[in-house]
Amino acid sequence: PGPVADYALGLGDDALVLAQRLGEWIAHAPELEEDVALGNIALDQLGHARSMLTYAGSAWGKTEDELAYFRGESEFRNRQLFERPNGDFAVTIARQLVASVYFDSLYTALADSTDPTLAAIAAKAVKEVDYHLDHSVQWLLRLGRGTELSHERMQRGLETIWPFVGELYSADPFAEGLDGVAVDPRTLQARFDDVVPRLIADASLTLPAIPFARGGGRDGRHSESMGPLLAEMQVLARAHPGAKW
Amino acid sequence: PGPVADYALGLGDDALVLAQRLGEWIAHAPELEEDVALGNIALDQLGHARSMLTYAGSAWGKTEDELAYFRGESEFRNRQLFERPNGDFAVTIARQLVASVYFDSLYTALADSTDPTLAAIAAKAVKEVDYHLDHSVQWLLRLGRGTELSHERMQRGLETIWPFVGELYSADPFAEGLDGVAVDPRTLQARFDDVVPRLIADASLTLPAIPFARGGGRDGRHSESMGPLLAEMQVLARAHPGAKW
Amino acid sequence: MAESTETMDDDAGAARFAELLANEHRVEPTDWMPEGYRKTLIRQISQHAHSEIIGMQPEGNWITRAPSLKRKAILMAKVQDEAGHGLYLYSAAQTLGIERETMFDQLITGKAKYSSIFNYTTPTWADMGSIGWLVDGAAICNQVPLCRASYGPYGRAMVRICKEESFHQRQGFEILLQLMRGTDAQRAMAQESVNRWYAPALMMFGPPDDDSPNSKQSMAWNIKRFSNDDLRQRFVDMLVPQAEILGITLPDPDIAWNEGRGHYDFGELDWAEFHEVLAGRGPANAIRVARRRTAHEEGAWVREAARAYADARSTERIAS
Amino acid sequence: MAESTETMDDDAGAARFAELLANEHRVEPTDWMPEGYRKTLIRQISQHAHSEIIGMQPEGNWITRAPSLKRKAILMAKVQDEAGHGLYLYSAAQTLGIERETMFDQLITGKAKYSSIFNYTTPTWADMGSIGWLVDGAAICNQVPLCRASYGPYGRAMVRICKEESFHQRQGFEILLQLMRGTDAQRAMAQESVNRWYAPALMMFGPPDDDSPNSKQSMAWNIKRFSNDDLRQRFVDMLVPQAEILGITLPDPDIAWNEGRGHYDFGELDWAEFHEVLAGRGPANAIRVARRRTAHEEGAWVREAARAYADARSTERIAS
Repeated sequence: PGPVADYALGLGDDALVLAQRLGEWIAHAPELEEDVALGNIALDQLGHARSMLTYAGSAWGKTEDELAYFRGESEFRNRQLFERPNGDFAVTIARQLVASVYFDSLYTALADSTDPTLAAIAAKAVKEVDYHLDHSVQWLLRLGRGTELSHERMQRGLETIWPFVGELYSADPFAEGLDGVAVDPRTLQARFDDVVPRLIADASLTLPAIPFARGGGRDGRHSESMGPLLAEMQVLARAHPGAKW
Repeated sequence: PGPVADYALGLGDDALVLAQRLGEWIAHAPELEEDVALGNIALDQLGHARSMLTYAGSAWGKTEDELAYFRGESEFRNRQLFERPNGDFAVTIARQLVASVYFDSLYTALADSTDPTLAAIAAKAVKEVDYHLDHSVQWLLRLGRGTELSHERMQRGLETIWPFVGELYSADPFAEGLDGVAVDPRTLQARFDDVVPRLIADASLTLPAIPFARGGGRDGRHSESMGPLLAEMQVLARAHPGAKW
Repeated sequence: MAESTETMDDDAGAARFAELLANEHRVEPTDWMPEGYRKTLIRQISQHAHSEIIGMQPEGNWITRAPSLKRKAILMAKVQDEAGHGLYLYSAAQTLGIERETMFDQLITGKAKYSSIFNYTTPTWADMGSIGWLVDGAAICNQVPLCRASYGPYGRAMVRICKEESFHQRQGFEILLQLMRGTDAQRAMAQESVNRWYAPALMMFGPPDDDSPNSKQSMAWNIKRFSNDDLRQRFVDMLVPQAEILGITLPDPDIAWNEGRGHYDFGELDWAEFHEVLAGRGPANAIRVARRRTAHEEGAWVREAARAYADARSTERIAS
Repeated sequence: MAESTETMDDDAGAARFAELLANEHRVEPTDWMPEGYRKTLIRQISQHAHSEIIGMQPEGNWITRAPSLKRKAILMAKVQDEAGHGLYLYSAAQTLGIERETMFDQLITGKAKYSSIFNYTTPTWADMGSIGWLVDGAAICNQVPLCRASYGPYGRAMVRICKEESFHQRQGFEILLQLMRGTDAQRAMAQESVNRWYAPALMMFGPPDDDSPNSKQSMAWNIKRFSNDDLRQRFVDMLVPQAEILGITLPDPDIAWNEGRGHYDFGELDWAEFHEVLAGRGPANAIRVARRRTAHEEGAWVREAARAYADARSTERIAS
């Protein structure tokens, strides 16, 4: 179970860190409906994270909380997109669009995994991610085609997030040797190329032409926003080692 | 030395927490000159904090770092003004204006303390605070009288900070019984009333009429911004208990 | 002419309204109702909505720091429920002829009231337990009778809200129970938190009956069903045995079973404190409204974009 | 008429310029200089300024988390010095007839280059040590000869900057020394950080000489004094004994004293990596410029207010 656990941990970290970022929006959203919507997405992501971390931890005799609260920055494997700061609402929507397209194709493929736990988690998650994708697409359209200001901010939002797209579709080192069990993210690229440029064009926006950042999240390399995110997330748990909540 | 140490700790925490907030501006300021200026003020405040914490700690056999990094939120005694988030530049200027007027009158009075250490720290600090006050006043004028937008934001900045003014000039529980050694902040109120309304009027702004918040910082009661501030400030030191840096 | 029609309608309406109340039936939006009844309801429902919205903040404060993933999920869901409650209550108030924007504007400009309890802060995780157990507990005591409020949309919203609130209260109790079964530091955290929240929670029922001028009319209109003091007594009677299960001490030395009354006696509350917070001098009054206002102002461009897009779409649809 | 005057001036100027260089004198802003010289200097000085400004970020990242108050103060002062260096370098470039706003605009629109080293990230505190020891160390090797650069304002700015940089380098060394004398975790943190920064620091001297097209002209103009490879060798020769004092291992198994050359040999560098980062695909390229641009855009209203106020004041003064 070792290799599958390693793979599941990476997916779990992606979802956990995104949930943490989305959680920062609560009571700050542009309207109450968005407090609810972003909260929903955060909750779903947190649910996916818990399933994956619990599964990963079961191989090592660790709980989801031991994994979430007692690893250091270099032990987190999430890809860097998910740790990007919220920025303004347009940046959050850009990040969520990219994340949702990715999760949608990932979980669709993973639902056919020969590993029954991964397949079950993915089958449940994909339905939720469909809703997240729809939410992002609706906002992409509204902001892209709304006002001059919103158009400009949505374009800037895409540009802010764009460098982190490449890493998502690069090889996952923990997927190697797990044919039929794990999904090679490179196989999902075609779907991104098929869907996203069209969505961006529909929203009267321009596909950014910006080089991709290096990435390395799966190997524990993170951007400088990760440290403060973890400091806040882990502070209470670490102040009471061994406590139950 | 106990009571004096308790008093010094409160003053040290005020300066430390303000320095921490100002430090968040670095590389984010509206112009490079302000990165330098806010950095200068932060450094001065940090210097005052270190002097006060070192002095307080000397009574208890504790270092400045043990006090700064290994106390919990309820053990911090800073008044709540200093922990207020930076907000936009106008909020920061409003906070700094209020802080500088307060420190200026406090250190002027404290320079006459019968406690030679406090007197020496204050005599050095007051010169630096003069510069901080001048910096805030200049920006108050520029923003208050600059453009319509800056006027509006500066007014809002004052209103955001105003509720935390009252606590500064309320009795300091640790100054009690230290006549001649400590400064009773209530004796400084007249100076505030003399200076601040005039400065605000000069900047074509309106003195806010907003009730004061309850305060309680000296007793360890803080606003909800304090927890995340400490989580970030203390995270590394706490991850390596007993280490030297 | 128009006037006399109205008067005729008024007379018929008033009779019908009185009959509805007498029979404990619901008043619906299309029914005639006295202006005072309408205004009282708008005030009460919108204040309740505002309280839900502002109430998101003290708990939202711990979402990023929740000490376990399970608790983080529960807390996120709870804060989200509060936003949902705010939304249905605004809808209920809208049936009385006030716009949501008007109400929200009253909130963020500081003109509207909301429950003072949310002007207290949450410095520790245990406050998530105390808010659930004490604040939601008090809210339920207040709200269960409101499920029978004479105004239909309000009563029905309250049925749904009460169901969720009682779930929240149980979660709060569980947070405290877990802390009380935990380490010394956790037990101390729980006790310290309950010490801070107990009296403010008791004050949530409002001032003593002698001092509560609007209560009588609200009771006549079948909006309010029990007096402030009755509700407060009911709450204390509920808390005492629960505190025993928790092993937590309620910070009132005067609590004692009164065999004669069949109720627990309890000490005087510090109403000066209540009025201080009500007057804006609580620990967080200055922050709560400002935060929501900032979120609203920073989100203005988003809402404008959504409106512009919707307008353009409807123009397209008409044109096509 | 105007043209022939210019030509006469050009000839006289060129002779005077050649003489200044030949005698190792400084060229001053009012002196005649070839357009290429001016352009090269503008490019080099503004890139250096940009590097100081962008270089604030990787270290600024640890100001709020510095593990002792003394280190926090040193780090704040250092990052502030970098802002100061940026400011004097912009001033030096301005003497060549370019506006600071133009340069800054080139920076935040991504048109201007800055040192690629600042596109690496600082995930650990030990990186504050590595940046001081390795990055500032390499900068000093590069910059000490620039104190003798033929262009006066640049050379003089470099004198001041070098003094502060060598102070910064010592501070970085001290951070690492303290870590190496500390706990196992601290030692591991120091070694891991040096492993990441060593090669990028060596690449700061630019590509190998064979591959560095602009170097020759810069050397002829007394701007550059040593070749990239010479400077790199000098740097390695300085590092090896310092690493021994630290007890840290430089991550290059080919490092060995070469008695014949009187220098340390060292391994090939991965220039593909260098070009990747230069092309924008480093760990933080996307973040650095965007952050400064965001700060600039969010601060626009502040700068506008300052201008409006200054304008109004000067009008007042004229009127009075």
